[in-house]
Amino acid sequence: MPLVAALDPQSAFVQACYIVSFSLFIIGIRRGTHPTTARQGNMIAAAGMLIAVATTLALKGIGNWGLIAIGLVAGTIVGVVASRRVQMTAMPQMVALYNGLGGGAVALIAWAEFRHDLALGEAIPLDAFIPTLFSMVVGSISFWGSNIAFGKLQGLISGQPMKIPGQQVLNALLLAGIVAACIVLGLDHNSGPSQGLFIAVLIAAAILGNLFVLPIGGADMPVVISLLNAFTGLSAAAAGIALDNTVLIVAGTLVGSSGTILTTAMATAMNRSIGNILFAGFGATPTGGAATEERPVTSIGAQDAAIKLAYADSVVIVPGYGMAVAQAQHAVKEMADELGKKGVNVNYAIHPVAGRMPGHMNVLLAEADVPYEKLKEMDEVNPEMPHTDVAVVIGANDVTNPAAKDDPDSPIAGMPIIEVDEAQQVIVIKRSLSPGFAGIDNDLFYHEKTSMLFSDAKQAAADIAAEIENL
Amino acid sequence: MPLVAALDPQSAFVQACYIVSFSLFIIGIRRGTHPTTARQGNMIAAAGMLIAVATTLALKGIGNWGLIAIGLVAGTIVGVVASRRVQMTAMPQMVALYNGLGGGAVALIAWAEFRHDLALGEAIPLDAFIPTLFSMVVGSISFWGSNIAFGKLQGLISGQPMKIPGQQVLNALLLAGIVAACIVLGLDHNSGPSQGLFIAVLIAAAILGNLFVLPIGGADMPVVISLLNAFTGLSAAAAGIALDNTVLIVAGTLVGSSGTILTTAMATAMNRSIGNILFAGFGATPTGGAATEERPVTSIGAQDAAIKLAYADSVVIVPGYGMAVAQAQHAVKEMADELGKKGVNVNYAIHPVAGRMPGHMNVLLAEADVPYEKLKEMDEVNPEMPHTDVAVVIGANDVTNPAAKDDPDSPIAGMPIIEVDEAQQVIVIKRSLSPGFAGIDNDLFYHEKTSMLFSDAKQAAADIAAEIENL
Amino acid sequence: MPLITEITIFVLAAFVGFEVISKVPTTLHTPLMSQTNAIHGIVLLGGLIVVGLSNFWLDNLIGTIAIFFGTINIVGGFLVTDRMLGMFVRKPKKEEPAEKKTGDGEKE
Amino acid sequence: MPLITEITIFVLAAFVGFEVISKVPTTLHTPLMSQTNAIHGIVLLGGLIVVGLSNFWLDNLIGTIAIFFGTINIVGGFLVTDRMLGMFVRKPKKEEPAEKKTGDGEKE
Ligand SMILES: NC(=O)c1ccc[n+]([C@@H]2O[C@H](COP(=O)([O-])OP(=O)(O)OC[C@H]3O[C@@H](n4cnc5c(N)ncnc54)[C@H](OP(=O)(O)O)[C@@H]3O)[C@@H](O)[C@H]2O)c1
Ligand SMILES: NC(=O)c1ccc[n+]([C@@H]2O[C@H](COP(=O)([O-])OP(=O)(O)OC[C@H]3O[C@@H](n4cnc5c(N)ncnc54)[C@H](OP(=O)(O)O)[C@@H]3O)[C@@H](O)[C@H]2O)c1
Repeated sequence: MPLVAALDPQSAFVQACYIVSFSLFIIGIRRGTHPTTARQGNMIAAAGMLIAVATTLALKGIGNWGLIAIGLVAGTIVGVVASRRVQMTAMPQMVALYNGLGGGAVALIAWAEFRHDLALGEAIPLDAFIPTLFSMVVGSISFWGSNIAFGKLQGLISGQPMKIPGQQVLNALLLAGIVAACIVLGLDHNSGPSQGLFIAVLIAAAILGNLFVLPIGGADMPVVISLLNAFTGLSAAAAGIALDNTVLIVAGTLVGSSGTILTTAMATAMNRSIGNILFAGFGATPTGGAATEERPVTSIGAQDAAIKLAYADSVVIVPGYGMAVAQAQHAVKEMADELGKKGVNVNYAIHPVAGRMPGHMNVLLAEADVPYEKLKEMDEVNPEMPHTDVAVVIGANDVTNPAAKDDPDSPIAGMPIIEVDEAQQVIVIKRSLSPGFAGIDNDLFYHEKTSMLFSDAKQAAADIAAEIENL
Repeated sequence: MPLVAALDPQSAFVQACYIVSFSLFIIGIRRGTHPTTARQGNMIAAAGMLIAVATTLALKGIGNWGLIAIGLVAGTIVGVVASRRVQMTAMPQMVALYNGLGGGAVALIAWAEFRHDLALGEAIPLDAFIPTLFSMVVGSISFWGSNIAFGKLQGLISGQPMKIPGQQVLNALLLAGIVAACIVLGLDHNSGPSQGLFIAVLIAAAILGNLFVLPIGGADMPVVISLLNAFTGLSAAAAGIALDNTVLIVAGTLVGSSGTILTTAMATAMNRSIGNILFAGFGATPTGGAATEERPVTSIGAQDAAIKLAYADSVVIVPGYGMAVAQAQHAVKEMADELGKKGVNVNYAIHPVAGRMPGHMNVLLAEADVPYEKLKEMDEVNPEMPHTDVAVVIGANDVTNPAAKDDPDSPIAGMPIIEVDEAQQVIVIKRSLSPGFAGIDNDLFYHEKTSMLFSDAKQAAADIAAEIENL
Repeated sequence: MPLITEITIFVLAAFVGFEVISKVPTTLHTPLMSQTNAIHGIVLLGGLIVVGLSNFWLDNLIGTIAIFFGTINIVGGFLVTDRMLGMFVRKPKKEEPAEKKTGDGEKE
Repeated sequence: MPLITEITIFVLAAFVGFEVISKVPTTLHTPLMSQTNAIHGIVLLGGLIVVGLSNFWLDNLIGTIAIFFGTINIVGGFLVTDRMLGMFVRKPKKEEPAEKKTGDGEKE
């Protein structure tokens, strides 16, 4: 290689590069607080990454350029292709997969680090060994857990919670075993801890990662992924401690905080505790089996819906998970455009947990070029509801369910909702009367001011748009 | 001493105590973001301080308990007495004085540290020597500058900008001399740098601190103090680097950030640059000499004012520096109470730079027990102004001057103001037509809907309250 | 570096993380997740050190896989975040979307 | 501790400081100033070390003055901040102010 600088890892210059690098990460995330600066922020963070990688490549003694090049080039190709190809609706899966890769890399590095320490033949200092064990265990859990989450979201594995009797006990025993084995390894730290035991722990952590996520319902995967994201971050920080690498410590900790905050935010918005999400097997993806369908509903066709909408003054669109499934965002935007041409004031009401990821709807609607100012938050839109002529619910369900306000025994009781039942009229677009993520019936559908348009969201939006144009 | 634990300064235990200590500082300041948690936050920060001090007292080799006790006891007595006696209106002075003490302590410690290094007779490592020099110079500037600021605010020194011809050049030369001497000291770092030169630098920095603040007008002192606060913080952080003390580094840096942010916030709220404040000699305290007094004004007595106010539906009180000078906050509160009894809705509009410190009015009104919710910020109150029956301006001037909006050549052009000229009627309480801090005339006084009540603020508020009661 | 110093850095970084990230609005949480995914690709550094300094086939294998994973994370993560965030920004150059926007945006 | 590590800590602390302090509302800026005054009284630690470890009169004198200054800062700063902040909190125990409040507060 032409440019081998041979820097000492603990030299002030290398450390200074790492300081610049993590500062750029912080500034990058900081700029992510507003849509207009977020893209620039992302580039700043990427620049920080470039500096960190370049510095490391210039360290003294780094060789094996062939293998490094293979890893970097292959990774870049996969990364570029994947990022181009992925659908915006597939973001949750993508995040899960990437998170798993990160966790896997951490676990592998911990293993290699352990082998390196063993090879030195000396006592392994505990202040490096403990973080190594931690990053190995947590990274491995994160890898396997994220992959299961990916499988569930992608439909490779059933989204149903898979329960084995005594599940919780088994997990607890497994965790206890891992901790015990780590203690044994730690006690042996100056007389050559057994590599066999180490690999056994790696495998046990892998099993735990699987068992931990399998019993959680597919719809709860975003919370799980976010939690595993925090795990990956913390394991990276631990690896940084083991490797004496400040930028790893800081970057890992930032990711850890991010995962923690997002997990908490999602749980709060769903009015559930994290424990309930992880251990209650609640988030079953709806089986499609309808609930009590005896009560009468008002059904409506695309043409009537078009008339109602075109003669309204103000319309609020409430998108939900169904819009993501149907990939209906472009059709919805076109429908709104047609309404705009008729002089109707159209806004979008975005519930914080609509869809399956925080900010899911925002990303999809942004993809369809809906202006940012049109996306109203729940708190902003609810007071306006009584003055809204028509609320159009597109593939949303739980986030509009009045039971959250009215029925203290409902599983979603206390979750704040978009109060479409306060609007003058409501049109609900979904394929059937079947429940959403929470698996409960929605009184909204049987309300006298509600008309149901039973159809796929994309189809329905396109039909309505065409009808409006023909009016 | 009975309890001498003898801890190694670099031991993990001591470091852990310091981590706890600075974490408590951060949490303490964090809780200071809301009035209801701020007091608790202050106690948390104080607990952090206690831990840091206790840990340090338990370090190995610490002796000389008699002197330490003298310093601690004497300091505590002065601190307790001063904090009990000080008037809320005297806060700016108090902050200046305390800031000076901090800077002075840093400079003294740097000097002692230098003497200690000299006494060792070895080469002084540059990575301790440079921070020592920095903290000595900056601490000394901060000490003397803050004392001058204190003197100006307390009226011990004239508030007028004292200008010497060639001032700026002199300061620049002095600064260059200090830097040059520090470089000489640094170059000598392994052959025993001269203590004489060191003391000369200490003195030069003292002179620079004086010359730097003397030419700045008394009214600009809050900005200067805040800037010097940042200086003190940074010098403390530098001392921490020299002494290898993490809690000093973190605490000093926190104070440095705080000072920087407050300085910038004040400058922004006044729509002036920091350079302009420091070097333009702008902030002359008003001499009381009136401006163009030819234009007619409507004058009014306490009784008429009381009638106007008592029959209004909504009244907004706009306090300013004059209320602080007159210590009128309690009288104003009583006036508002009387109005409340008559069913008038009274609010207070607080401009961000009303008075002479950020948050100055809030502290005074809180002292008078005005409920927090009644204090409205500028952005909140301005849209309500057209629906306000009477705006009562009490000892405020610049922050209500319409010239900021209307006259692009005005020295305060662009400064956001409280738009009392949009209210239905305006009553201005001040002693004369003389200008405020910015030294410019205020068209508001000559406006047809303005009535001037020429009186001391406290007297006027008390008179109005009495009149309302008699109505 | 002593462990306690690394813990100092960890604690401070955690404070920074919590403060900064709690300012990110829900709207941008999905891009945030994928950006943090990219950032924890920083473990790539560990892989580089492992492979760069070792000569045994197993270590090389482990390390190369780690590099591969880490690079996918970084490259894929930043690019996909960029793609997402690009959608939040108005695109004045493309003619067609600008046309469309009139219908939805300007008729209020 | 190597200088560069201390700079690492400084940089992180600066990020924390800027994030945390920019959240403090103007209303509380005066108490904030006096609280930070108290916090930089932390230089007291330097004074303790100087006096605690020295035996020469001049160092003792310098150090004792520094301890004296630092203690005033800490004690006075925290107490005065507490006094100020106490004013922002409603005082339900005192009868008189509670009485008064009705006049101003409740009659809207
Ligand atoms: N956003 C997050 O971060 C997050 C994370 C975890 C969990 N969650 C949970 O997810 C739920 C989100 O609520 P939501 O109202 O958005 O969704 P939802 O309650 O899950 O309901 C989605 C609805 O969309 C309909 N649908 C499915 N495919 C469709 C298609 N192709 N065309 C039209 N409609 C279709 C379904 O009804 P049909 O089958 O009748 O069509 C279903 O009732 C909440 O309960 C929330 O707690 C959210
Ligand atoms: N708050 C900060 O952080 C800060 C910092 C630095 C500078 N400043 C500057 O300070 C100014 C603050 O504006 P402001 O409107 O509050 O005050 P101001 O413009 O300085 O005006 C104060 C007025 O109060 C009157 N006054 C003085 N003593 C009085 C008494 N005993 N009774 C009644 N009235 C009395 C004076 O008029 P008479 O002499 O006629 O009575 C004077 O015109 C701004 O220009 C701001 O930029 C503020």
